[in-house]
Amino acid sequence: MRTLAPFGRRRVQVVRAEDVGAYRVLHAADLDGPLPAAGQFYMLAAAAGWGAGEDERPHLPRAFSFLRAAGGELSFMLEDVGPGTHRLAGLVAGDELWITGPLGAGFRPPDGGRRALLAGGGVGIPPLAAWARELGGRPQALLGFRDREHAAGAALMEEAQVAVATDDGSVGHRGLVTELLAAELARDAHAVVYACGPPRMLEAVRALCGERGVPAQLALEAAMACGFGACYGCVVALRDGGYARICVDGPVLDAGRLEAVPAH
Amino acid sequence: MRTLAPFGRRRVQVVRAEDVGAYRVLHAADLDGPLPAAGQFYMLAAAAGWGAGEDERPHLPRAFSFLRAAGGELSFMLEDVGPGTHRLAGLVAGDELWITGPLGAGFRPPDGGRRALLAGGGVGIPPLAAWARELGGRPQALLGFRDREHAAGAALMEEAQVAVATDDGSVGHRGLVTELLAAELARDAHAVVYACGPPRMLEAVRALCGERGVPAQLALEAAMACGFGACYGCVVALRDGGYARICVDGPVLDAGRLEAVPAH
Amino acid sequence: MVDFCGLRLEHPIVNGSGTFDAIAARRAFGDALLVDFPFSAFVSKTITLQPRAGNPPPRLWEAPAGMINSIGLPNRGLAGYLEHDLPQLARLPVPLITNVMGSTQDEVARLVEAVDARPEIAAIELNVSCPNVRTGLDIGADPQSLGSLVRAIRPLARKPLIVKLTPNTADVAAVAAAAEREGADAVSLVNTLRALALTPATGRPWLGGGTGGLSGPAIRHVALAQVAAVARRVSIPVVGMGGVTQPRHALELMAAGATLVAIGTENFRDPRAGKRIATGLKSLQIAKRPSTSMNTSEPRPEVDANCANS
Amino acid sequence: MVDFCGLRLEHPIVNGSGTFDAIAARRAFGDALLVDFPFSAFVSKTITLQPRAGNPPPRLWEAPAGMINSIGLPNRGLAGYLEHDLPQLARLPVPLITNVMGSTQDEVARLVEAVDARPEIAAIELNVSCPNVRTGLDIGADPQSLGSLVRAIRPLARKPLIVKLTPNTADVAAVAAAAEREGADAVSLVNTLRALALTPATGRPWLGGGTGGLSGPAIRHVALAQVAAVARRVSIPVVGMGGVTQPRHALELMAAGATLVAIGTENFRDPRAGKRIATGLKSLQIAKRPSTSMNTSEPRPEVDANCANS
Ligand SMILES: Cc1cc2nc3c(=O)[nH]c(=O)nc-3n(C[C@H](O)[C@H](O)[C@H](O)COP(=O)(O)OP(=O)(O)OC[C@H]3O[C@@H](n4cnc5c(N)ncnc54)[C@H](O)[C@@H]3O)c2cc1C
Ligand SMILES: Cc1cc2nc3c(=O)[nH]c(=O)nc-3n(C[C@H](O)[C@H](O)[C@H](O)COP(=O)(O)OP(=O)(O)OC[C@H]3O[C@@H](n4cnc5c(N)ncnc54)[C@H](O)[C@@H]3O)c2cc1C
Ligand SMILES: Cc1cc2nc3c(=O)[nH]c(=O)nc-3n(C[C@H](O)[C@H](O)[C@H](O)COP(=O)(O)O)c2cc1C
Ligand SMILES: Cc1cc2nc3c(=O)[nH]c(=O)nc-3n(C[C@H](O)[C@H](O)[C@H](O)COP(=O)(O)O)c2cc1C
Ligand code: FES
Ligand code: FES
Repeated sequence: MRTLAPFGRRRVQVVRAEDVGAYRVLHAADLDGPLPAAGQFYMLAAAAGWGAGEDERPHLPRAFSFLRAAGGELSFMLEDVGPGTHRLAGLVAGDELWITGPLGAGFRPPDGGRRALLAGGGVGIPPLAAWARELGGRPQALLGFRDREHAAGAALMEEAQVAVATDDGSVGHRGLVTELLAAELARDAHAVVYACGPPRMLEAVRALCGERGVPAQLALEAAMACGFGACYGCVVALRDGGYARICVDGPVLDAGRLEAVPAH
Repeated sequence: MRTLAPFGRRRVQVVRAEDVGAYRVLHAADLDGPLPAAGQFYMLAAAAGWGAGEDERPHLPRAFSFLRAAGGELSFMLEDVGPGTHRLAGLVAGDELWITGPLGAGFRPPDGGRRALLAGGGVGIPPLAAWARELGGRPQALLGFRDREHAAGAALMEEAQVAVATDDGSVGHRGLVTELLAAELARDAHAVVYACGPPRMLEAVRALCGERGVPAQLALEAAMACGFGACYGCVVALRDGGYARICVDGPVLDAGRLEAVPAH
Repeated sequence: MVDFCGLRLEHPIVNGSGTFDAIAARRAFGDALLVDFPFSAFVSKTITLQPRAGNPPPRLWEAPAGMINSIGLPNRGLAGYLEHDLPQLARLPVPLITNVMGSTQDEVARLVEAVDARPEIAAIELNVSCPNVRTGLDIGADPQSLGSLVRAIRPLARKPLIVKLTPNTADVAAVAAAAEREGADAVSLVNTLRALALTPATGRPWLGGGTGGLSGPAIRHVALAQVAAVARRVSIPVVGMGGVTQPRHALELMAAGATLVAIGTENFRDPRAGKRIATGLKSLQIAKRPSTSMNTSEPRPEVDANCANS
Repeated sequence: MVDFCGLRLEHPIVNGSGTFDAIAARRAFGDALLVDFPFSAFVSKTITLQPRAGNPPPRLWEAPAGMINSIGLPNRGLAGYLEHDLPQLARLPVPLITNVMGSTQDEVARLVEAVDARPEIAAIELNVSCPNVRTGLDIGADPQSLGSLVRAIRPLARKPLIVKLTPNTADVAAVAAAAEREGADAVSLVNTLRALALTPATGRPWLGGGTGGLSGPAIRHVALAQVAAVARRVSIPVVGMGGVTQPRHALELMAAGATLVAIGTENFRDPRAGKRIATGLKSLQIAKRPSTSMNTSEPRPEVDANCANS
């Protein structure tokens, strides 16, 4: 599922920005941009003030999955983890962004009458939320978070039935989302698992689905310089040897193609 | 006239900022900073967003004469001519600045019963305005500007009797400030000329005072990396050979020490 | 139109090898890429005799005003390139320059011969920023060894031969002169500066490949110095690159003596950077022609070798 | 306390030669400078045998994440230094390291002898980033010529002799090894990278000196690569510098093998940077000791010379 991007970056305006728990949600006006497919991403850079963060960074744009795309408005959800996300998290209505996208290949629908089972957490929510909307029928989504503040991000998964797990038990199940996933698969393993989240969580999902023989599509992350296959920087090692570029061959890859989800 | 600077840069807050004609005036709270002497300057850098301008500049702080210093408040007047002044001109109340200073040596009072005659223009106003205040008795100040919008800056010379010249004649005398200066000196040459302004204007003042044998003190400018004598980058050639560092030997130098005021 | 080694190019802006993958870009942007192709010639990523998977990740580090890469020259190898990539690259609307690298003279010879035989390819760029197996230094770091390499392979190519120099050397102009003497038709520079990034938590190298190469605005003025030094020494055309993000940076490289200017890292920030810069350059050239005409009769910047540090 | 060639230093942070003028700083900041002196040893600006006025302005160009300087080594000359500067520098609360440069072996010899004779001076730093009159290359660019220079002057100095290497070379580790072999007590690096800035309007060199030297964060990762390469090759102490603005940058240079870290361009942005970085470094070292201990028995970053550009 790949929507082609207009060639080149374009300058768009932030029309709204709000905090949702530990996260920042940016809404940008992308009136003539195409409709992206769930799991695709955009390269973002603030039009002003890019490059003035710690260590004179960021220089390169940053990759973000879209959370929602409708009525000429693109929404992103991000967490401030470094100079790029910090700068983007500081943007307010009226500020401008450079965006390139949609990029990469998104999720593929379940086959063989399997049900869609979404699993993830943290900033893995956007592709899953977009996919739930695209699939329709309120699929089951299992989301893991650090704590209550982060769990607030679950509210962004509007069009799914959400079960939450938190490390500290402050919301929902105390423990890992993979525990919820194991239970769900025990109940009914005729599913395709769609997952996005922190590397360790994705690796656990990959391993679990591997054991259970359940097909899984993982939306992967890696540091990216370009997002369109130019730099060969964003690779992940494949089980059959060699590497795939996450930005053009992914970000969504079949779990079966990976030996493991790398830590970074 | 040199007030020592506290060792190191300090972080201060912009308490007010307004436009005056073509110029931006910044007021910063420098509660425990010492009282500077007229003609001294500070090295300024925005605490945030420094380095994100064109060509990933500015990296270094920028030198600015103080316009006013009273009640723990420091005021600067600047014109947006490049990435550093552009960033500073965008600061508003609440934003923070790194400042180091006061630096350099300021003006020395007239001797031999000569009267003080101030001449300059553009962003040369701050040291002259500070000097007029320090001298008291509303000395005569001759100021040159490009046009009406810039001439509005003359309002910042509160404690002097101001005569204005503009290139386009939109305000005051049509022509150069040196024409006003020549007339003043013809009337009464028993003066010390204190000048600050664009290089070409300063050079004309130097030449005029040289011919007339009138002592002049020029507040010079140069690109500076440090402002405290560390880099040897800010030099001006001396008549007797060698160079002076404008930041520690100046910025105020006797016109007689120079062969000419360099274009940059 | 710009003449470069007999190639007639629409404008002076090309891409740096390995900084734009036209095949992948076509997958991302579709035919819009061809309609609005950003470069006047396309330089393909370095190919080697055998296929290479490239270095283990991480391959990228973001540096002040630039980036460090340790990609490791992943490529399908000569045969794979000719079979899979070339047919697609041949469909690009601009001439194709194929960049090759070998770690032995024999490897380079076989690459050059095979590439020279293909009509779809307009010119050959020889990447000599690879460590000599004996010395560990880049082959391109030493005038002698580079000279003998060029002497050996020059007869094998009828197509224009561009030697891409390494900046990791004491006297790049001497290396360029050796390439010219042995028959290179042009030189291109700069390649990336050797750099190291350490993992914040451990102090161990961040990049899977150990060291990497620094590129982007951080190296712009180093590139300008090397291009000026080379252009004053040789009379063959120079392809200048290093940190170009704006049309005026291209104009400066040309003022320093470059005939063509290549865009590298900036492609990552702006996929259409080549077109943007080519367009802006044209207006600048009209505005500034006197001071920056490419007419080589006009004096190149005097860059006397005074103490660099002073 | 840090031991460096027998000098007991309060902490590992010193200044880069020519980036802090303690005499001028005293005029600007008064005795506060001495109370809170930012460096554990003071490195004075390069002095030459004869006085030098320095290069004509402009001497500065601001570059992406750094700056280019072409100061031209202004100094009072040996006699003037000993008479005017030394008495004032001797009053600093830290050991004094005097940096010297000559364009001939004889000049260097006379400088080293005279400096070595002064008890106020704790160590000598030899700046070899000056062009060899014959080749035009930096004397420090070539292991042979540097080796013979060090061999000739080493016997003239009883004080610790630090050789300050130039980064404008193909193999800085080989140069460092030559210095060590001929008896240098330590090496310091990096000096500035040769760079060029052109006047926007004219395309002519901006700097009065023609070319200049690039410093600041832009060169940080190039410096880190060179320091790591040198530290793995030699066993004498290394003074690392290049683009340090934060304590963690100093820690990284130490993880790469530096015993001392020098602050250069950052002094211009923050006159107290040395103290700020020394203090921050101490907390980092307590926090991170395992991974970044300066114990040389622990493995230095593996920086295999793979293709820099890849
Ligand atoms: C396809 C895709 C989709 C994504 N979607 C989202 C999303 O929807 N929401 C979201 O919040 N995030 C998303 N991300 C992650 C996001 O791109 C990163 O969090 C972001 O790039 C971090 O940039 P930064 O400058 O804030 O932090 P950085 O410091 O650049 O990155 C943080 C990590 O990078 C490493 N690092 C530290 N310094 C450097 C350096 N100098 N150079 C290179 N690496 C360094 C460290 O491992 C550090 O933990 C996505 C990533 C990809 C690839
Ligand atoms: C003692 C002193 C007092 C001053 N007082 C005032 C004051 O009160 N108000 C005020 O407005 N200004 C004042 N100035 C001038 C002010 O410091 C400069 O205008 C400012 O530094 C410009 O910085 P910028 O980044 O805005 O523009 P820059 O682009 O840094 O400077 C503009 C000029 O610098 C040159 N230049 C262009 N690019 C570069 C580059 N990459 N590197 C180096 N030079 C370059 C060009 O000549 C250009 O015209 C003072 C200067 C000094 C020395
Ligand atoms: C990610 C990346 C990959 C590169 N791959 C190659 C390559 O395969 N062959 C080559 O000759 N140069 C390669 N280069 C060097 C560039 O072609 C160019 O010389 C260098 O990046 C300097 O230009 P810039 O500062 O505009 O990026 C690569 C550079 C980058 C950043
Ligand atoms: C303005 C300036 C002047 C310098 N003068 C000297 C000098 O006289 N002698 C010397 O050995 N190095 C000199 N250097 C080089 C510095 O000591 C240091 O090696 C270099 O700047 C890299 O460190 P940095 O990136 O922290 O500035 C100078 C550097 C600058 C920026
Ligand atoms: S990010 Fe550049 S190839 Fe994937
Ligand atoms: S600005 Fe550094 S010496 Fe004057």
